[in-house]
Amino acid sequence: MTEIVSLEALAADVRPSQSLAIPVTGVSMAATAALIEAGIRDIRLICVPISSMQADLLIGAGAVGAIETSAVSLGEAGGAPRFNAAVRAGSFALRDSTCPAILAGLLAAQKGVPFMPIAGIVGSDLLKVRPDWKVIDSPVGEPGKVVVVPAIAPDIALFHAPEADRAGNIRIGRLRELAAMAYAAKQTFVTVERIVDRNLMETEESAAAVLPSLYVDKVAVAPRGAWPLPLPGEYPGDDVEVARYAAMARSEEGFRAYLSGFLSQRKQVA
Amino acid sequence: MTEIVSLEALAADVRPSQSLAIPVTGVSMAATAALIEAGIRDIRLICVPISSMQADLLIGAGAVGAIETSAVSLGEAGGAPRFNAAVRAGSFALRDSTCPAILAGLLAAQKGVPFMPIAGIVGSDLLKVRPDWKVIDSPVGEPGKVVVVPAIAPDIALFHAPEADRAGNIRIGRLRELAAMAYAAKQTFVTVERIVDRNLMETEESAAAVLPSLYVDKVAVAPRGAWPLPLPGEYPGDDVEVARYAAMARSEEGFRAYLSGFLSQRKQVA
Amino acid sequence: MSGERERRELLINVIAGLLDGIRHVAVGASSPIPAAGAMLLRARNQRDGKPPVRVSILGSQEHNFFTNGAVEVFDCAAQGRVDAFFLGGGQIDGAGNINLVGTGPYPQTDVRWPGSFGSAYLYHLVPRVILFREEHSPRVFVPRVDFISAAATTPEVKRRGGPHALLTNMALFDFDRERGGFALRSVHPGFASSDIRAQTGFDYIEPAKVPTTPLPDPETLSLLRGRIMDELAETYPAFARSMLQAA
Amino acid sequence: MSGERERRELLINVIAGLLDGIRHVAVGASSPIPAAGAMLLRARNQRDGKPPVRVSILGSQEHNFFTNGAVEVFDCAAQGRVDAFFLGGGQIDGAGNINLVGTGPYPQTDVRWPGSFGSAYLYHLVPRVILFREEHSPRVFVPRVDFISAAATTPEVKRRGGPHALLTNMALFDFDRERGGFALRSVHPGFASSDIRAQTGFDYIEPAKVPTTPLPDPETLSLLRGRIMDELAETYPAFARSMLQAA
Repeated sequence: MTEIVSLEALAADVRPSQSLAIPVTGVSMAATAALIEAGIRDIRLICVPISSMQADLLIGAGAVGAIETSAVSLGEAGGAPRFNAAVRAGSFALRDSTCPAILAGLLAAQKGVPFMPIAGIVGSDLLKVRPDWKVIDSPVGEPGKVVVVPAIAPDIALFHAPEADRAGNIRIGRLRELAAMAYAAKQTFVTVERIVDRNLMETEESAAAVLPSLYVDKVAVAPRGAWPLPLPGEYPGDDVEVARYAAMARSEEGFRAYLSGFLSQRKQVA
Repeated sequence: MTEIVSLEALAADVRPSQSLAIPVTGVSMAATAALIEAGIRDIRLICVPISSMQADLLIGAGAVGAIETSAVSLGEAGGAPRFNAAVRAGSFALRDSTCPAILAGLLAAQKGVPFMPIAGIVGSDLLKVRPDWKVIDSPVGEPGKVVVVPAIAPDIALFHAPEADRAGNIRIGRLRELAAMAYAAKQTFVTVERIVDRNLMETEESAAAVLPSLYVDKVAVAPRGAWPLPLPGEYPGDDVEVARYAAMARSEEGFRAYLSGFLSQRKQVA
Repeated sequence: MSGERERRELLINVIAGLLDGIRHVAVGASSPIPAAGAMLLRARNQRDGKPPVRVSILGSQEHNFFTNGAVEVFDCAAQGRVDAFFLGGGQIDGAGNINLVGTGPYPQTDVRWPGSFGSAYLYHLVPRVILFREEHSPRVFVPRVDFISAAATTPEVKRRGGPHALLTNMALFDFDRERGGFALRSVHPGFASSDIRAQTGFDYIEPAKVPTTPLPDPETLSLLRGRIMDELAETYPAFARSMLQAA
Repeated sequence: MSGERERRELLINVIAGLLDGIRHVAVGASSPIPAAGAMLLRARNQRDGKPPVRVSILGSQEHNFFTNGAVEVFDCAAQGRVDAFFLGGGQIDGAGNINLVGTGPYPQTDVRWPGSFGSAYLYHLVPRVILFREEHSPRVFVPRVDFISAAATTPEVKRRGGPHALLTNMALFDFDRERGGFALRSVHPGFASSDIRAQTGFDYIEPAKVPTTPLPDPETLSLLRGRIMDELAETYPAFARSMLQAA
């Protein structure tokens, strides 16, 4: 059953060397700050299917031992400076992917099968750098090559959502990749803007927007928990802040200065 | 783009020998009556993943040339009399399945892959009667046998839902198997209780309950269109009526009498 | 057994016992007795401060914890999030295989039943599958089913799921997955172990002295006739009414 | 070309032309010029009573027709429901392959770009992929990419998708999937075909007389500066502001 805990308690239950699935929208920047505060090390990031400032911050803070991603980018603010520097330095194990392959890997875990077939990909050098992906002859239908990717079952899925109810049901709206992460993961930790007293599963319409508590292990309240990234239906992204990060994080020192400010700002909100 | 048409026009666009995917909840009994009225023949039913009175009526009316299903049953009202009789008589091509295999086949079509792996099933005689299903060695991970089933891409998905908006977006609530049918099908026909003026995609919460018009070809209004079956959030099933059907449909003559009454009743509603 | 109500109460009580220790049980839409057993365990655990039990009733709006459509219960089982489930069968054989399709040569079976539903899948994935079939006769319990909808044991593949027990109107059997067969655990009041042998078409192991299936204790009866009846009435009104009529 | 606004308007107009005939185009979140091209086609079709055009802008709430999460655009492409898409590339080679990963030996590339995103998949599945890269230089247009994020042609598998055209600040190329290479279609005003040859690191076919890329006609310009600018302002406010400043 879902436990409602403090942000610090939630972060404390992410252990070194665990794999952590993170989304591109519905990002828990609040938990990211708490993880860095707690001095987390050697986490294996799985970006679903890409990441922006969250992965870059964790990488810059030295928390990441491995990363599987289809891209790390700050979007309109440009490339991800700490990711790019770490790739060049070989600071972590890098598993380049393509968006639907990460989603297919999670789907395989959701369905308890060892692999998932996926269209396309043939001809890409990703097949050379991902020996865990295979090209097989389709066992059914017309003869033809099909790429298969192995299941991805993260130790922990971590995201931010607008609301939880008292039972631990989470309103995710149409960000169904957040549900896909939770189905596939062994544990799911969620930060929310607020906890509401009504039952989010009450009507057929409201239930459609919900990840059931069945999949949710820990919930912590974190107002504006996605800031400076957007939370659909709640607030837009703070593009000025992301651009400020992009500029400062170009150098190691600039990154350190940004990080220290970011951690104190997040503390003030909490 | 979605066309809003009459129930008769919708039914007229289902042609003989097409495959028709139908759900177990969100059943368009209104379109079923219209199809029978129009004298449809030789349809290939795909039950997602089982059917009750809808398949039995179509079978009894002589409309079904083939059926793929995990079960046909009237639930608490007992076995499906016309289905059972037709199986014994060998009146159609029968493809017995198991619920998650039908859903996996649709998922393969949704993802444009020729097959989908599925857990379990090994040891079942279904593998003997479904030569299109294969048992393969997993191409990734630990050695082990895995069942794969071919993609199911129905010509038409047909269901009933509470509401459509003017753009053809359909509120399906949490009956996401209706969306799965539409993703996999070449065309999707929907009957609805009503058409609303508001945009169902307006908020993140309301959008979560919606199948977008992108997947919807035809919509027709049919009040109480699922009757006597239930429509979640709208009305419960009419168990007395289903039991009456179950009793009458035991004989061919009883079925004919029921059908004629059913068709005139559906016409009065429309 | 003294009457219809008592017969059902015994079955519900046995089911609650078979489910002891689980966190999540899924129940089919037309399975009031299994649902009542699950509700009884939930109520007992709550009363005794034991871990909470989640009861998912497929097809119910009230007891539906799912939001991803028809596939979710199957995915959920594959993820190891469903601890127990119930299956029946037109035929059940001594190896624990079940037949939901029909008798005689396939496809034009002499008798046709609805079909395999999710059995071929869930039997592999749910750790505690309880076979529940009220009719106890050689017609149902056969040496070998005519069609294997779902196989009980498959040494050729790794699986976490399979049969845990078989409960009928007359007796309770355990299933031994290593051996691939049933063992009589207890006989319900009013029957002798020779009745079971006579009415069972497959072979099974039997202890030298066969215990009698225990009746529900007074505390359980008061839960069953109070809270559980109220909970059942929401989802299975006809069943709840018939329980009261049988009283 | 006379100025920044005119440069962008030309590109937007060319894109609308490349999209002509499609029903559904998906556009990446940070692609205002492709989005404007799609919006221009939509507005023109509406004006001329032609079939409606659906423009999905990934990451936008306003122009998001999807309700099944991040996977839906990929599934939708696999179903044949996405007719056109845009891809760029840190490197693009003469065979139409694109590199979104980096230069030099993998994994510790000399220059690292964000990553392959969905390119390896969508290039196979979307019939009309428009390669759009404003910088036209030998650094971008190389004989052979250092890393193939997505391959343009793969005779070993059946595919419906692949490159349709390549649009830059200087020229427009068609892609021939049979031959697996580019052909210069037109050169933008202010450039000569020799400029294109000098700035392109890969070989391509060139007609004897290379046409000039047409400028938007006055009706198109009025749509662009009116309705399209309003529509863009909702999703790309910074871009719309910069268009007005460039005017």
